[in-house]
This record gives sequence, structure tokens and C-alpha cells, in this order.
Amino acid sequence: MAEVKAITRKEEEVRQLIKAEIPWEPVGPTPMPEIPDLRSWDMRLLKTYKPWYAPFCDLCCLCTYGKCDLTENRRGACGLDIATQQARIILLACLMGCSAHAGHAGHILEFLIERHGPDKKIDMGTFIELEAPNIRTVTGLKPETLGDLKAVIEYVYKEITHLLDSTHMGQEGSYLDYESKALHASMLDHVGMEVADIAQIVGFNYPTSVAETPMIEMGWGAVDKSKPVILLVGHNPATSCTLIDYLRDNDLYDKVEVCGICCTALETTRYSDRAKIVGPLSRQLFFVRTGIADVILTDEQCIRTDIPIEASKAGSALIATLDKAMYGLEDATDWDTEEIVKQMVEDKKHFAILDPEKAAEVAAKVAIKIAPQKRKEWITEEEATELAKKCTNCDMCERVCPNLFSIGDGITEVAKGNFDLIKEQFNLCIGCGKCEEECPKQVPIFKIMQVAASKETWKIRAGRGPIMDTEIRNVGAPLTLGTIPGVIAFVGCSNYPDIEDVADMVDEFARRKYIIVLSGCAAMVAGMKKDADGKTVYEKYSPDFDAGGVVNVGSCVANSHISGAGIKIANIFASLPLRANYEVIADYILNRVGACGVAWGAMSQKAASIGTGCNRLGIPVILGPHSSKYRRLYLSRKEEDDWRVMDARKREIVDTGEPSPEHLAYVCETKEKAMVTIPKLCIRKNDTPQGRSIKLNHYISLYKKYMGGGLPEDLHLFVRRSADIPLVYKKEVMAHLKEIDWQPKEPVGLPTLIGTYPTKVPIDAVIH
Amino acid sequence: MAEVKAITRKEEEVRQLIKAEIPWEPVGPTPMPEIPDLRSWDMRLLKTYKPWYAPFCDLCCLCTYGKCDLTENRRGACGLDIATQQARIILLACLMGCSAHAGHAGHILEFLIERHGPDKKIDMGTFIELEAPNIRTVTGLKPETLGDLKAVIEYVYKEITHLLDSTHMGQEGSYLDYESKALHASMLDHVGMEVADIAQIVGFNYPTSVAETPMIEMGWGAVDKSKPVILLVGHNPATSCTLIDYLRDNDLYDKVEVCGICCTALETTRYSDRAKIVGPLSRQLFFVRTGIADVILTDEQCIRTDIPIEASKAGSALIATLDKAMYGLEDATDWDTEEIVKQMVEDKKHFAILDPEKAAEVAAKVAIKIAPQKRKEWITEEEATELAKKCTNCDMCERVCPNLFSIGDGITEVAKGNFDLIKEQFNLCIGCGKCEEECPKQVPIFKIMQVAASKETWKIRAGRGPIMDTEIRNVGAPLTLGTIPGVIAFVGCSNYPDIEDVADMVDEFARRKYIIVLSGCAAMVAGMKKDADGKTVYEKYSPDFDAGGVVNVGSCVANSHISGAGIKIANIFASLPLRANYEVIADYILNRVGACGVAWGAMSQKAASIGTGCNRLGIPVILGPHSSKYRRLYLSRKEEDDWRVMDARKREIVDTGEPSPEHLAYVCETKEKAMVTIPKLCIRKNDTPQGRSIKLNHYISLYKKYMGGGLPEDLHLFVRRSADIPLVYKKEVMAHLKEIDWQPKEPVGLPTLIGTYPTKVPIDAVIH
Amino acid sequence: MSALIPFHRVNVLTGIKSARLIEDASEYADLIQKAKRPLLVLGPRLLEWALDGKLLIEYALEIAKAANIPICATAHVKGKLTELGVKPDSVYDAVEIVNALKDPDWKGVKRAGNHDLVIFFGIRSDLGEQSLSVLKHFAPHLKTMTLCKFYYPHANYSLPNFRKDEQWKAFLENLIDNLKKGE
Amino acid sequence: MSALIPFHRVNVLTGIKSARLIEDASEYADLIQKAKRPLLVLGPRLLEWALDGKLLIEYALEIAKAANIPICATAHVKGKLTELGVKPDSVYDAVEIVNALKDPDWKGVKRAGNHDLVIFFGIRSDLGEQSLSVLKHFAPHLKTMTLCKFYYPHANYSLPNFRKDEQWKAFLENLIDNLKKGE
Ligand code: SF4
Ligand code: SF4
Ligand code: SF4
Ligand code: SF4
Ligand code: SF4
Ligand code: SF4
Ligand code: SF4
Ligand code: SF4
Repeated sequence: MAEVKAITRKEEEVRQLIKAEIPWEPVGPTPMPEIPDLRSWDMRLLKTYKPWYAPFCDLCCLCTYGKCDLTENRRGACGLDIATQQARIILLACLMGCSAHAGHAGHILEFLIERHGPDKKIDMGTFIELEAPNIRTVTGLKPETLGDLKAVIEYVYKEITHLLDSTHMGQEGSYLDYESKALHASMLDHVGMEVADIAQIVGFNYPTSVAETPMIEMGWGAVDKSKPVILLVGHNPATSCTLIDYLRDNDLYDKVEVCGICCTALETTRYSDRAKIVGPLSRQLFFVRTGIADVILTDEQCIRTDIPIEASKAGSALIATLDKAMYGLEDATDWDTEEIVKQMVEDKKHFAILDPEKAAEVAAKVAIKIAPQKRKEWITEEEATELAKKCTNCDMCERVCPNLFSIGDGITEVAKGNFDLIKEQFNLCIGCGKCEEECPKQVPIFKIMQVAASKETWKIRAGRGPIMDTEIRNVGAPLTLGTIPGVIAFVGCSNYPDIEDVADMVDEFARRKYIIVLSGCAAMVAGMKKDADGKTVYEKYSPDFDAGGVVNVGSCVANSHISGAGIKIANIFASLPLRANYEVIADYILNRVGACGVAWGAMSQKAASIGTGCNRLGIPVILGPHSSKYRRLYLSRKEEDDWRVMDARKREIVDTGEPSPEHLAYVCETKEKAMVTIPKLCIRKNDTPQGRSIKLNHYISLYKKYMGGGLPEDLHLFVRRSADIPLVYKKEVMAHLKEIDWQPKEPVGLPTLIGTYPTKVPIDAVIH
Repeated sequence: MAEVKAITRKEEEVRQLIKAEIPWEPVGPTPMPEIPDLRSWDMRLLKTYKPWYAPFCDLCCLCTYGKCDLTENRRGACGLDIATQQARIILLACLMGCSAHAGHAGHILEFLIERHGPDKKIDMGTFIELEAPNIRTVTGLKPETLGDLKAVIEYVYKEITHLLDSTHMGQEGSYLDYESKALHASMLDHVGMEVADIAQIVGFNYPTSVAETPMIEMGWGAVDKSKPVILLVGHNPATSCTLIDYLRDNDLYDKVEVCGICCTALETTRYSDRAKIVGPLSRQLFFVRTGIADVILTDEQCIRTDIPIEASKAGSALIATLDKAMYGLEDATDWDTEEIVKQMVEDKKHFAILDPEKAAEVAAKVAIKIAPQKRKEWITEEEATELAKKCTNCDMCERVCPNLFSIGDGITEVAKGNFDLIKEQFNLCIGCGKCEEECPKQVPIFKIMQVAASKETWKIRAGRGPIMDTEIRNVGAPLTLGTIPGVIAFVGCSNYPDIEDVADMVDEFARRKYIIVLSGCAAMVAGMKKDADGKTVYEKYSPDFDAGGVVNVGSCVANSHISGAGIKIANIFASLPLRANYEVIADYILNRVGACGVAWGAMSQKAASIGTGCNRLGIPVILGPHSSKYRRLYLSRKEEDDWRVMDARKREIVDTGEPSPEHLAYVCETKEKAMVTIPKLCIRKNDTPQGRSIKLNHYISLYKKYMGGGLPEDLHLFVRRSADIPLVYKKEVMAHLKEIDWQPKEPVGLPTLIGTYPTKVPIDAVIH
Repeated sequence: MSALIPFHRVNVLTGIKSARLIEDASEYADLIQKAKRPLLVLGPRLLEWALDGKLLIEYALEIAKAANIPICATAHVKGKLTELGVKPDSVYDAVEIVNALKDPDWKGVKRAGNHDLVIFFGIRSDLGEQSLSVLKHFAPHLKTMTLCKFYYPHANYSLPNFRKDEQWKAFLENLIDNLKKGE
Repeated sequence: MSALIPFHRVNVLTGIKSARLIEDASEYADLIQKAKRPLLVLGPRLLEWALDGKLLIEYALEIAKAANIPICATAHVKGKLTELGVKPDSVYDAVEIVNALKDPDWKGVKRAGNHDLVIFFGIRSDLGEQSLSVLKHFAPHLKTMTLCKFYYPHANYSLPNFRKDEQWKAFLENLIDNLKKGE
């Protein structure tokens, strides 16, 4: 029996922080939730979607009691078992990811408050009233100014500290609780990302409330190397946008080429459509080694740690602009500008300059001075063939390749004058440089790759930030009914099995009228393939958040707009209050919004936290094959698990037997398998018969296309009544169902997990 | 040339946070410092005390590009090299440590503000005006209320996030910068600890401004098992102090025995001198397995992760009282008390109860109900001998023992009726349980150990919190002159080579009139040995912070009072302003305060951050042999390194050739070696001839005692003029110096590193 | 391996338990034939790799046939099998089949009880190794074996890193012969 | 060891580079005699361990003498040496000597140049293994060897885990004989 308690000082303080008195919605049960507050939701998720652990190592090496051997049910010297250790590492990874975005958010917010003051209004444009779905849902605050965002990010800082605390040797002893904490950290990641992107949109005046953002030139060939070239690497636009301003103000923008790799590129092109995108992280080392950049500006995250060495080798000047990554460089922030320029040009020194204005000015001046001294020639096929002849096809490069292929085979072909294989392989290459490092013959593999790497240029639509409320209103009904078969989000890093996979998947599903959203490196590579007409998916499909639309939301931090779109559907379309009402919203999305994330090239800790944050919100995520190295998935077993839900209308628990969505975090080995898994993970218990038959139509037709015919083995689990069966396959499906003695079931009126586990949320709360 | 800058919004905000307008001291150069602000100090330290890396593994496994082989100068797929990866892990460890204390501080502060309100005044008693030396020095704020502490801990949260950010794959590429960040994290750890302990002293009304705190009974034999027994495990006194209140208020304190392990024990005995201390972390599993505890209350940090399993096996009830460690238990915080009690007693269920009052009440009620059902018998020698006969002396227990000894040999002797060896071995045992887990014969090693473990009880002086200002005033001069030869702090975890080592070292140096301070597990074990008269060091020596005094400051978070004492000397004795003046204070301590930390049993991540925090403040730390598993030390090379300092009076750089202090983080393999290293690390360039001769006297005499005669090899480096030579050894030393052609040198008037590296601090700042 | 584990386990380099390396096809055949309920898990690399023009999937099917081992087709392997006129006994992804195998009470693809020997063939080596890790740590009730030309530390039995494809080919042919003989 | 490294290095279980296990005393003797500037680092366990009543420190001194190897006494070993009438060539702690050895330009204990072979004997095995790790990673200019009865993965050359003290004793005596012969 629950006891009635007086409001505590702490609750009072939270109410103040979130301005509880402003009555835009009633304050829900979990304002600024702490570790225990959403734990029962997590435990419910983890009951169906059990953690699947693939230890990367037999040991724990995290304290001086160790190393501890954790094989064969052994426990560490602190009592820990192998599953708990995996979960602890996952929590650490999610915290590293979450703190990367929170650190970014905190920094950019500080920078923009410096510029605009804390009272700068948050205005996301005409069509976006629900400006901050994650922040509102998680914290209960409706942020109105940059200053409000600060209260939010401080809440994130605090939770990060408490969560990190729990990874200390000898505390948490349950993998389930570590998973709950990882889910908490990752939910906070979406909050941090949202803070960052809202601040950037407001502070840099990025376009917002518009779908048709400019087309940006992309590809290393798009960089005009006849001009001085400044390369931006990383995630934080403070310096890059300041640089654009500097060039504009000093009439230099015609004379200097600005290009970027990773998310800073995406950010910068939201600020200036004349900046170029070189490509994703996997092109970083390749491009740096070409020496085309005269000056490299690094900020934070996804920067190679050897960039000072590589820059020096390539004759490029380097400026580290953020304290996160200073590379041991001298901090020249307080130096005289001309003195820095002089030492950079004459002594070829690299510096850290933490003042964006100074960094921008120095970068421009140095680039203009250095450029004329640099020769920027691409290798010819003849030269490449000559260089390739050193290769003995010894296998060493294959043995160290994280993508497990033999660039040595490609090099061997080049030596014969055949460039076909290496061109294919360039698409597999994640650009890590291990092969060249290991090569006993010092074959200059990256240089040779220049002939393989297409100098072609592509178009990508500039990131546009949040989905508009108006769009949500349009698609809400078809999506929850299932007649738009799903929203598919392609996100994350560039550790691809094949870089072209993403474009292929986007094309397949956009054609089938799914809604496609993209961010980060995935948004880039989706544009790096052309169809027969020479068009990329950005040119081929509409930019609207609607059936068959292809929407680039922006950089990594714009991932918050993808989770945000799910929340908006629950709020705007289904009229569920979201304020501090996370559990209800997540339950709605899990059971009723056919959305699926695809992090095909997931590599970093941020990818771990972004994905895990989607999971807590009820959005399943598909990962590429290497992602089993994250050590943990969330899998159900469709035939063994409990698929009962509450029918909120009838108030009774119904055994649906329907594994929808089947998994929360899943690895597919091949693109083909992903093509079949994506439509399945878009199925929801809420689908109308019409919606379900559309979804099953895609599932079956994709299955036939990629799995060689027949019907999916688990099809019967998703057919409730014959009305669910797509017309074209009616006969085949009916015959199959009869064979296996399938029995029809009643669809659930209003499916929810609320009521199936101990929670303070009443069933009424899910009814809109 | 530095440019003059207008004050920024950010600076303005910091000035507000630290109440810059209150003019208790001028605001120094680094209020609430961020990552870059003390970096040049770090780089200066790291120039002399270079990181020494002992990789624990050849690989990095932190992202899905890996695992990466980092041997033989290979770089990871992100560009990382092995040194940088070690430094990154060290930063992670320091952050885990720092966040554990900051999390503790944040929680206890919230709890106490709930109880007393944010305006509760900070009053540390009559003799302590400088209430928060770390906070004042680092942040520039003089905290006056509990509410002020909140601003401090929020600053720590923010910095933790930014630091953790930098561990994300592919950012920081310099081990030096990672070390600088680890030093930053660890400085913040001392701030967090200080927040926690000040809050506790104020909020629980712990004794303060008094040296002669009560003597506490210690040892597992001290626990009266005829009563219901409640065992407290962990670090956070919220529930334990509430429990004491509950027992007192309900007239139960006579009827229920309260005892603790780890720091919660130390905390609780500051609140009630009737509580018992069972022992350090290394006795946790042993004591739990005896089944003497009827109820176990866990809070946070240093709790075995298998405690729910072990508690069940021993028939003890378990309540997890903090969200950091919930063990997958059902959260009964909102349940009816009687219902919880019922399920715990009847169904033997464990619960999480996050409300301290409820947890306390439930614990008392359950203990009283359970106790009569439990048999609490200790094993007899005969039974032990019988059980030991199963042992085949197969070696497996030795192979898994983290302390590398063969408990199997001890067991074999027991089987013969001989208990001598196992008694010795009990002192080596860190209580991890690996041996018993691995034993193929299922020998109940811990049960057998009951006959080895002395049921003797010892006395320990209750922790007293900060050193008094008055004491500092008394010892300031003799300490900085060197006539009190040093302050030695024994701190940290219980991963001892031999548990008696600490008592031996304390005794040796207290007798020699060093000042001894202790905290945490080290404070406990110092009291776990008696001299011929049956006295522990707490009974033998004065409790004053003065020559020959032995001072227990308290639990782990009281370590901040040890660093704080160093700061107080600089401020109170040397009149250096401390407000936001970290660099000057650290420089003072490094060059002029003969202090040395000894973390002989260092094990956890907190030990890493506490030690590293001392290092940034200029205090060297000696670690036990297993501590090379932390992967990093800070070592100089006395003959090769640069020992130049600025003579601030003469304003010239002087080459002293004197390696004082020689190392910042050092591992000694044996107690004997530590006995010789401690006095050496107390030598400072500032010593007067008289002080130096006293220090050298101890160095030589300890060398002769523990190194078998002769003179230290490096003695000549520490003799500046003949006046430095201790009288008793004059002849021998002079002969030796002559032989090696030693030349006298002028002592430095006012040694400082300021002026030897780029810093904004002017030399004037170090002159008081 | 065990010779290379230091006496004091805390000093282990990394990894305690690693696969027995087997180069002799008859030993493999014995192990397979001793198993009561083996399972052959086929990965998509079998559709790409060939030895002298013969796709690896064909070797896999011959092995399955020779020893009457049920098949699990992962990823999009089923398509090719259909083409070859083979109906796999089960279709699961690598992570799914491993997830099922973890459960000692699982009925197995033949509904005759969980398998006691699981043979991996043709899975991307990183995913394969991670999948084997799951079973090594969480499925003490079964043994694992690999047929790819790489050493897999997390398996119970693994082939060596064959330097030459001929060695691999010889091994596979030998294995098939041995299994046929054993019938 | 190298047979046990998987083809794709990302799948490595154990570390990549681990000690060559040597059981033959003459091989050890050869390696020592081939070294130009060997160094013998003695740890405090030599003062505790005995084989048939003879302290290990005595074996150590015999080895040093037989091959004319300079000695570094760590921890409090010097005391015992003094007692035995031996003046060590240098006195450094394990971490200090390793710190010096890392530096290729260090002059060595004989001031004749850095050592090319460093033999560890009698250091606590965890500290020993960590010290060897430092040298393995940061001192490519020298080789390391151990004489304790444990396998040390981070060394270049190591003894196996001797099951019986007699084996160890035989090895050490053999080694001394071989070294003497080699003179
Ligand atoms: S967990 Fe990673 S770093 Fe630790 S031993 Fe294993 S592979 Fe090495
Ligand atoms: S944290 Fe636990 S499992 Fe890990 S090394 Fe330390 S004692 Fe072993
Ligand atoms: S490592 Fe070098 S030589 Fe060997 S196959 Fe690769 S490119 Fe050719
Ligand atoms: S750079 Fe490309 S080819 Fe070379 S190892 Fe890395 S992924 Fe493989
Ligand atoms: S998508 Fe991944 S790799 Fe690309 S920039 Fe973002 S975090 Fe980095
Ligand atoms: S963080 Fe770098 S070194 Fe570590 S696994 Fe990833 S790519 Fe390799
Ligand atoms: S493992 Fe067991 S049987 Fe073997 S020596 Fe140790 S106590 Fe005896
Ligand atoms: S419990 Fe004691 S004897 Fe047993 S393995 Fe641990 S430290 Fe060694």
C-alpha cells in the first residue's frame, strides 16, 4: 500500500526548475527523473527484450584486485560475474556517449549565451511549437530561452555523475540494474543532444521549420584545391560558424575553400550552403593524407587521435579548438594572432586555440599563406600501378583490417593495371589506416587508393533540424494505423560493411513509401550513390516527413529530432500529455508507432547511447554485423516469450502471441537480411487490418526479393485475421496458414504494457 | 603578448557563483577552473614526474573498430597509441573515483538539505575557521551554508561530464593531456570529498574542533552476537545515522547491535561511539559468511557485488538503501513497512528501500525477528581440522589468489592441527573469495579461517574530521623548516601485502615524531595490532596533529582534510592567499611542505583519484606493489632530470640537483622499502639545515635498519652543505661524500617552480 | 594454451579459455559423430567464397548430408539454399540462433532437445567470434566448432589459420570422406 | 602462441605478443651468453624462497657470478646481499630500474651503455609482470627474461609454471653449469 507523502524540498526544487506553475500541461509523474524513477519500465522492457551478452574479453581489468578471469561462472575478486561486467561496460560506453553530447551541448550553450545572452528566445519557426519534445517529456520543462536549456543540461550533468558513480568497483551487482542505468544514461543523451541542437538552431540561426533546405556539394572531388583549403573535423560548430563569419566579413569567402568531415561538416553546411562536405569519418585519414587541406581545425569527438602526426606529414597546419582534444599542443589562446600565424607558417607548429574568433582568424591567415607553397597533385594510374608493384600479397593488411577484407588483393590487381577491385574495396574501407601501418613492404595504400576513390561529387540536402508539427499532424493517423508502413531512421557512424548499403536501403524503402530520416555519417553516405539518372536519393525523393520522403535532420545531435518525432506523434497526433510523462510516451511508441532505427555503421560510444536511448523510448534499432562488438543486444525469443499486453479499452490482459516489435537491439549480418528485418520491426500491435496488410505486403515482397522466395517463417505470428493478409499474396499465405494450422486472433483495441507490470502509471493515462 | 579582454558573461557568472564580491581574500587567477586552466601546471609537473605506463593488456577494446593491438608502436584504428590508451584508462579510473565521491556528496547534501534546509550554517567548531580549504582554493567560494555546497558540487558535475566526454573514441590524442585531465578530475575529487564531509559534520553534528574523539571497539569479535545484529556496508551514512536515531528513539539501542564494514562504519562511529567497526573491506565477505549479521544494509561503493547471494547463503536479510547499487532487487520504497518486514522475515526476500527512515525501521524490526531463529556458532579447531582434510594441496587456490599466496598450504597445516600458518595468512588475505570458488574439493576456506581470525578486539579512535587551524599554526613553522620531519598520511583501501604493515609503519614514524594522519580502511587496520603492552597506536600516541601524533580523520571522504591540511599550512602558516589560487598553493606544498601519502592497500578507482589529486597538489604518494596494476606511476629519474627551481627571493633559476620530492606516484614492493622511501619523500628544498639534518637522520637510520647497513646510494643528492648532515652520522657521511667527490651547494632561499614554465602566475604571488 | 597461462591468474595476458586447434579432419569427424544432436549454422560468406570454383555452401551441404546434421540458415543464406533445392531445417540469424542455444531447455531445430555441438561455417569472422563468445560464456551445456579457415579463439574446436586454400580444401574434403565413412 | 592468434586480429582473445616459453637451461644459457650487456634484477622474494634449504638469492648470486652479470638489488634485497658480503652493482626499485631501462640512451649500471638483456628474478609476480609490460611496450631496444618458477607472458623469454620445485631447482643448477661451461 502506497503511503501519502508531503512534498519534499527536493520535489519543490524540481518543480521550481521546471517552472511547474506554468500550466501548459499538468506535470506528469517523473519530472527530471533519477535512476530509480523509470526503473520499473526498464525492467518490463528487459523482461521481453533480454540482454544478450557477447563478451569481448574473458577478463575484467578495472581494478587492482584483477585481472579477474570471469569464464565458467567465475566471479571477480569483487563478486562480479561476466554478465554484470558486460552490462557495466555498456553503461560506461553509454555514459561516454552521453557525456560527449552533453559536453558539446554545455560548451555550445555557453558560447551562444556569451554571444546572445541567456534570455535569447527559443524560436523554432512557424511550424514548430513543440520545440523540445525530449526535454519536455523527460524533464517536464518547456524551455523558452537559452538560459532554460542550461537548467536542463545541469540536470544531465548530475545524472551522469550518479551513473558513473555506480560503475565504481564493488557496487551494483545486477546486470539488469546496470542495463536500467544504461537506458537512463541514454535517455539523457537524447536530452543533451536536443539541448545542443536547439541552442545551435537558435544561436546560429540555422534554417528551421522548412523541409526544402539547400543542396550541398559533397565528395572529396568537390573541394576546390586551387584555393586555400580549410578542413573542419569534428562535431562542434562554434569555431566553424565563426570562421564562415570571419571569411564573409573580410571578403575572403570567395578566396578560401571551407570543407568538413563528420558532423562539423553537417553543422557548417546548415550555416552556409557553400561549404563542402568531404564525407564521413571513414574518409578522414584518406583526405588528410591527400594534403589538400592547408589548415585543419579540430574540435571534438570523432577526430582521429593521430591527426597532429598525419597533418605534419601532409604539410597541413593544425589548430585544436576545444579543450576536449588538445593533443599536447601548446595553448596559444592568449597569444598575439600574428605571432601564432608566424610560428605556424614558418616553424610549421600546431597550436591549441580555444577562442573561436582567434582560431578562425588564424586559420584563414595561415591557409592563405601556406596554400601557395603546397603542391596538391593527385596520383595518376600509372604512378599507382608502379607503387603497387611493391606488394607481395602477403596477407598482413587483411589480418589487421577491421572490415576483414584484403586490400592486398586490390593492390595486387592495381599492380596489373586493373582498378576494378580496389574501386569496390574503397567502398568497404573504413579508413582506419591499419593496413598501411602493418604492411611490411611499406606500400602506400592510401595514396594508391586515390585512383580508386571516385572524384565524383554528390548532392546532399542540408540538415534541417526538427520535424514540423504540421508534418506530424499529417502523418500521425496513417502511421499509427499502419498505412504509412513505418518511419526508418538511418543514423550513426561510418563503420559500414559496405558504404553503399545505406543508399540502397534508403532507396528501397523510400520507393515503398516509408518515411526516411537520416543523420550524421549515415545522412552523408546515403547521398554518395547515384541512380541510373545520376540522381542521389536526396534529389530523387521529396524532402518532406511524409510517405516516401527522405529527410536529413542534420548532425549527430539532430538525432534528438528523430526520437523527438516519435514523441511528437504521441503528443500532437494522439494528444497524450508528454510533460514529465516518459513512461506513457515510451509505451505509446513501443506499441503504436511503427518506427525503426538502423545504425548500420555504428562504431562509437555515442552510437551506443543514441541507440540505447531509442530503445528506452520503445524504438527498435538494427545494427551492422561488427556491432556485436558492443557486447550487448536486446533480443526476444518470439516463440518462447510472453507477448501479453493490456487492452486499455477493455481493461484486460490479452495474449497476442505477436512479437511486435520483435527485438530492441539487433544485429543483421548482411544488407539483404536488414532489408527483411526493417519492415518486420515496423509492425505494431496497433496496426489496423489495412495497415497491417500493407506492412506484411512489404515484409513478404522484400522477403521474396532478398531471401530467395517463399514466405517468412514467422509470418503467421503477424497475421491476426485474414484481413491482415495482403491481397497479392492472399492465396499463398492462406495455403501456408492452413498447413500450419494457424488460428485467427482478435486485434487488440488499445495495446499497452501499462497494467502488465508494477508501475505508478494508471491505465487511464494511456487513453487519449 | 597577452591581450586584455573584457570580462565575459561566463566569468561574470562564475564570479556570482563564488560570491566574488565578498572580500575575504582577493579572487585568484583560477576560480572554478576548467580543463585548460591548470594545464600548464600539470605539464610542468609531468615534465619532471613523467608518466610511467605498465599496460595491463596489449589491446584496446573500447569501440567496435577494435579490438586493436597496440604492441610494437602500433596505433589503433582511431589512431591511438598504447601510452595514450593507458592515460585514457587512468582518466576513466579517476573519473569513476571522483564521481563516486561526488555522487555521495550530492546525495548526502540533498538528504541533509531536506532535513535542515539549504540555509543551515556551516560551523566547523571553535578552532576551525578555514572550514573548506579545498573548496576555497579550487573554486574561490567560501561556503557558508549547505546551499553553498550545492553550487560547488554542481561545478564538479559539470567538469566530470566534460572530462568523461574526452574519453570518447577518437578525440584526445596525447597522453600528457589525458594525464592533465586525470589530474583535474582528481583535484575535483578532493572538492567532492570535502563537500561530503562538511555536509556530514554539519548535518549529523559529528564532533569537530576536537582531537580527542572517543575510542571505538573494533574487530569481528567485538560484535555481540547474542543480540540482533545489523551490519552496515558501504560509505554513505544517511541510512546508518537514521538507524541510530531510530534505535535511540525507540529504546532499542541496548537491544540491537550495530556494526559496520568500510567507511559507513567509520561514519557511524562518528555519530555514535557505541557502534562497532568490524574491519576494512577485506573482512567483508568473511564476516558476511559467518552469518552473524541478521540484517545487512548496503549503501554505495566498496560493497561486494555478490552480497545478495552471500547474504542469502548466510541467512541474513538484505536491504539495499541507495540507487547506485540495487542488485536487481524489488524497490519497496513506497510499500507499507509491515508488508516489507513480513516478506523479509517469512519469505526471506531482499529489497531495495531508498527512504532511509523506512529502511532503518525495517532493518530494526527484521533484525529483532530474525535473530532468535539464527544459530551463530563459530567453528571449533576440531571442526576446522576435519574440514581441512579434504584439501589435496592442489595449488588452485594459490593460482587465483590476488595476493599471490597459498592458502592451501595454510589449510594443509590446519589439517595437521597446526594453526600458525593460517593465522599469519589471515593477515595477508584480502578476502576476495576466489580461492574457495576455485577449490576443486570445495574446502570451506572461509569457515576454516574463523579459527585463524583473531576474535581479539582493538581500539580505534573515532574519526575527527578536519585538522584545527590552531594545530596548523603550531606545526607550520617546524614543518616547513623541517624540524618536524614530515606529515605522513596512511590512506585508502585494504588490498594490503600484509594487513599489519600499516600498524608497523605508523608505529615507526610516530615514534620518530612525524605527524601521522589516517583515513578509511588504513585508519582501521592501523589499530588492528597491539604492542607488547596490549596497546594499539591509537592508545599509544597522542591524537593531536603534532609531532608524534596519530590522527584518524575519518572515512574516505575525510581524505579531503588531509589535502586540506596541506593547503591550510600554506594559508594559515605561510599567509598565502588561497582563494582560487590553486597553482600557487600546490607549488608551495610541492616545494615546502614535507608531506607524503601512503596508500599501501590501494585498490579501487577512488584510490586512484585520491592519490592523483594529492599529486596535483604537490603531495607524493607511495603505493603497495600490486598498484602497478593501476598502469601508471609518476616517476622522476634523479640523476637525469632537471631539478632547477626559481629562487623567488633572488629571482634567479637555481640548479639544485636535488630530487625532492623524488617521485609523485611510486610503488614499493616491500614494507621495508617503504620505510626507507617515506622519509626521503618528506624532504623538501625549503628545509633549513637543522630540519634537513633531522630528516636525513631518519633517512639514514631507517636505511640502516631496513636495508642492512651502509648509507643510502643517493644520500649525497640531499646534502647541500655539511650543516645538513646529522650529527650521529657525521663521520661516516663525510667520508662517503669525500670519496664520491661531493661538492656543497647553496640552499635555495624560497624555492618555487613558478618562473620555470609558462604560467600567468607572477613570481611575486609565491612570496608571503 | 594452458601452458601459456601464467601461474598467478591475475597476471594473465588476456583470455583464459581458448579453442583447441585441430588440423586433423578425422578428429573433427570423430567429434561430430560423437555428438548426439549437432547443428550446422551456415553464414552468408559461404555464398561468396569458392574453392576452385566450387562454392563453400556446397561443401557445407555435403557435410550436412554426410553426417545427417540439421542446418540453420542465417542472414540471407536461405535464398541460395532454395535455389539449390535445399530446405533448411531452420532459419535464424546468427544472433538469434545463439540466443536460442543459450537456453538449455530449448527444443532445438528438430524439436528433439537442445543441441550438444554447434558448427559455425561462413559467418563474418567478427560476428562469428562474438557469437561463439556468447556460447562460451553462457552455454556450458554445449560445444562449439568452426569450419572457416581462421582460428576462432572463442570456439571449443577450431581450425588453424590455413595459409593456403588448398589446405582448407583438403581438410574439408577429408572431413566429408571421414564423415561418410563413419556412417 | 602465434598459431593461436586469429587470422583477423580484431578477434584476438589473448594479447598479441607473449613470452617464448623455454624449459631448456642450455637455451637460456645461450641467450644470456649472447647478450652483450645483461643485467640481473633481484627481488625480495629471493630472500623468502628456498629450495632444499638453500635460499634463492644464493642461486641468483651464482648465476651472476657464473656469467659475470651485474646485479640490481630492488626493494630491501641489498641488506641480505651485504650480509652475504656482496655489493650490488646498483640499487634501484623494480619500477625505477625499469624506468631507467626504458631510456635507450641510459648508461646502464656499469655506465657502459644500456642493457640488452634484463633478467628478472624474485619480484612479486604481479609487480614483475607489470614491470615486464613496461619494457615490452616501451623498450624495444632490449629483451627480457625471467627465472621465477612462473610463466610471465610479458617477458620475451620465460620459464614455464614448474609444477614441482625439483624441476625449478634442476633448471637453475643446469643453468649455472651451462653458464660456467660457457665461460
Ligand atoms: S577488457 Fe579489454 S583491456 Fe581489459 S583485458 Fe580485456 S581486452 Fe584487455
Ligand atoms: S572490478 Fe571486480 S572483476 Fe573487475 S578487476 Fe576489480 S575485482 Fe576483478
Ligand atoms: S601488407 Fe602490404 S605487401 Fe602485404 S598484401 Fe598488404 S599491401 Fe601487399
Ligand atoms: S584502411 Fe581500409 S583497407 Fe586498410 S585496414 Fe582500414 S578498413 Fe581495411
Ligand atoms: S555519425 Fe558516428 S562517426 Fe559519424 S560523426 Fe557522428 S558519431 Fe562520428
Ligand atoms: S578506441 Fe581506438 S584503439 Fe580502442 S578499440 Fe576503438 S579504434 Fe581501437
Ligand atoms: S584449491 Fe582447495 S584443495 Fe586445492 S590447495 Fe586450495 S584449498 Fe586445498
Ligand atoms: S580470499 Fe584470501 S586467500 Fe582466498 S584468494 Fe582471496 S586473498 Fe587469497
